[in-house]
Amino acid sequence: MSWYTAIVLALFFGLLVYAESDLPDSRDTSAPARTHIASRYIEQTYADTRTPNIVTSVLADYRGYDTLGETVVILTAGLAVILILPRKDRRR
Amino acid sequence: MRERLENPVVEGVSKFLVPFMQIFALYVITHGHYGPGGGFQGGVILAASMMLLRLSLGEEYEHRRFSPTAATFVAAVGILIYALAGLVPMAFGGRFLDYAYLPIPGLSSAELRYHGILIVESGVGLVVWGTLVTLFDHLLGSEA
Amino acid sequence: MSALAGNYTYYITAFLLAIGLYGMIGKKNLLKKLIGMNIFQTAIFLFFIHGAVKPGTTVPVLDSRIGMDAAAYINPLPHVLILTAIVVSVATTGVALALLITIYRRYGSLEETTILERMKQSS
Amino acid sequence: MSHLPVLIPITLLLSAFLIPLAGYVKRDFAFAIASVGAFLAFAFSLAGLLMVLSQGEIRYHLGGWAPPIGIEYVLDALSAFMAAVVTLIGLVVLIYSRRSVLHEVPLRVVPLYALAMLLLAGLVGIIVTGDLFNLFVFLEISSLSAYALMAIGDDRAPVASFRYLILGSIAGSFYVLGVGFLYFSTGSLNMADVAQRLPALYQSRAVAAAAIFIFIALGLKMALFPLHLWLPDVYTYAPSAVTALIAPIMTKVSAYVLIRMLLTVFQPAYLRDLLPMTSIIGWLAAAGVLYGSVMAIAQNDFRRMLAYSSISQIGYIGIGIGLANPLGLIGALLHILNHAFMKACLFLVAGSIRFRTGRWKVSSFAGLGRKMPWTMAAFTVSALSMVGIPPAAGFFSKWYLLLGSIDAGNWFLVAVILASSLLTAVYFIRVLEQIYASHANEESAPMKASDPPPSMLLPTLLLGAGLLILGLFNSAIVTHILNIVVLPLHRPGS
Repeated sequence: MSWYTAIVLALFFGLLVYAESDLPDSRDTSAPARTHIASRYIEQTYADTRTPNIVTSVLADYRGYDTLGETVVILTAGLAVILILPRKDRRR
Repeated sequence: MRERLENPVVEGVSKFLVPFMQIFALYVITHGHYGPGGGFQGGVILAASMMLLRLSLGEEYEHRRFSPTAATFVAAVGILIYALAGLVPMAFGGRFLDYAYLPIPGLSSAELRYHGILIVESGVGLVVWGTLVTLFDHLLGSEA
Repeated sequence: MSALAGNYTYYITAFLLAIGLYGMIGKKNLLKKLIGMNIFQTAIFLFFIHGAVKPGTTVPVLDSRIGMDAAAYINPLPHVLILTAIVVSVATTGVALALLITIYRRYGSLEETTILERMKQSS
Repeated sequence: MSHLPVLIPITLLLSAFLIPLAGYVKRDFAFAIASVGAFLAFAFSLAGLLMVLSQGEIRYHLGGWAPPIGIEYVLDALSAFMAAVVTLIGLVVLIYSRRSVLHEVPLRVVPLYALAMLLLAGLVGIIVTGDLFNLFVFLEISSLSAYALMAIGDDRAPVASFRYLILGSIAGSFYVLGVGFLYFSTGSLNMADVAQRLPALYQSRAVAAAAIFIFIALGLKMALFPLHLWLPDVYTYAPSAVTALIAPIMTKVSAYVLIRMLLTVFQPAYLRDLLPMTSIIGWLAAAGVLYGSVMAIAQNDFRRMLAYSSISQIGYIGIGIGLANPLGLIGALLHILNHAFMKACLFLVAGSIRFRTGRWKVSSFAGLGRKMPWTMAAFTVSALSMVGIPPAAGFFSKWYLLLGSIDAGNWFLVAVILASSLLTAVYFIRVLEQIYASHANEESAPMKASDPPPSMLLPTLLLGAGLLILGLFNSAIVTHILNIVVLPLHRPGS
């Protein structure tokens, strides 16, 4: 392992451990991530979309554009492989 | 592995198994509203069933039933369904991807969104199914 | 120790991230770089999901018995983000495998050192 | 309620979806749909720019959900300006690419144009979005299409593209990690909402780590010095039309995201005053400017020389961001526009030379001045603009960068900018001398070469003329668009 990868890894690991002490503890229920929009998703989901599964309603409705982008990512991967590895027997 | 396996046990089992896999895949796509599931997971199971057929029954036979160009076609149709579910509400006064403005009569805005999610999930299922089969065919099938 | 009990997962994630990064930049074999990339991305999924978990809560599917109280359910948003991140990871791995196949066909090896030598010979 | 912000990426996405379908019917439809899509996208972004300049920023709530619940698109002076630049360069290079692609990769036209449109859609999606995670999704769309487009060139292209893929996915993962730290500290993903909640958390170590991770990710994508290792090989071995499409805009969009982080998300008070982030960017960029120019002088391969000059020009943009004062940032934004034109024109010239003569070694360019007069005229204008000689546009962006450095009292940067202009002059004059002055030597044996067909020549000339027009109208651009963008940078005192 060359020395510069060792330095990069040490810095990276150190930065992560240094930063993670400030992240909310998993037991503390008043963490910003839980009280801000997450609670609104849970309370509003059934009134807005009649879908019990909150993840699906957030995925397809509240943040539906993310999923459109995601589907385009898959399509890009498909087209990319068609471009990189063309099949011989294509008639067109 | 791409020729026919000539092994009656493998062929028999896979022929028997595939229909159930595909029905279960449709269940997973539509069950996304009530439990873990949705377009991605269902599409992957659909693609897996196709791959099982391709591996066991050989490529020539399978490509006549579901050819790589058809897979790309399915993927493009799926993403167009998703894009239309976004564009149609724009034509009816809503914003992009605002299912409450879908022109389905007789439904409240919440039920419209419920069906909008279903349309979108089926579009995603088609894209994942078509693309993964294309990936499989091109990764395996392309010669130097 | 109580601080550690709360978010020991963060430190496991940090360790996995370091392993993944080592795989990507330390290893010379291209396929091992790809495996390192997958380890790195999976560690990020663990990081997000750990942030969503609350003790004493259930799966984010509304259940009439529990009702709509936000404190009863896990935070659904990281799960949505991770579904997208998984899809991105699969797509990147697919394209990377396609590249590896073309590289292997042209140079007969996935070792970076051998590939560079054969490049010099061919130029 | 105008739909403009979403129409720009949607037209590109729709044309990308239609191309595989139309490709079955007739392969030539691919180029037709692509050019129509690119033209519509440029028309919408121009209309968006005009509307933003007259009525202020447009906020568009996707799915009908207001932020922070839903995803928000924001078309303000900065994003409208960038969208117009990216779609214009995309359109011009797309028109150029028809003959050049048929020459180099004839069989795979349908997936190629579909991916080109997805690349543009991804870049425009990054520019217009107001949501941190949505930016990651479109970043991956543009990156994936770039990996594939660059892998179909010479026989070394897949190796260079694989290295770019690994570094690109490190960048993408670092960005997501940074967004994760921000989300778990502030609880929201919307840029404006995060910006409101950050001041209370300026002491938090998680926010500092988020800023560092996002900065490293964007530095990698932007090919900012020490993180530029992937760029030279990729730009050299990719097909010329692909490099002409990617080189001028892709690194600039990452620079735009860095500016967006500075101005909107982390606010200058944090990145400039609390953390030494902007000064680090400035120093790295200054090193990059010198490194790029010096390495470019040493190259004989014309494309590799342009690749290293890209690294040094990105350094100028980095200097502008690093100064983080109004004049410096105006210089950076103007340089994004100018360099997009310059680099596109130069790579189109490189592609035309390769299209006609199949050569890319500068030493074999002797006598091209007479044989390809119009192409070389465009090359000369771009070379003057790169060196920074008025009235070409390049001079004015360097002028603002100089003013910015003087305003910040940083004389070392002033020296760096002047020194690198001289270095840039060295390697361009070497090429100019080869093209015009020297007679045919053994390497450039008699070759029949003439200007490329109009469909390739006109875009090149358009960009060359554009450089002169931009030079003349730069003050209009600055006063009307860029002054609005840099308002948040004014220090409370000055």
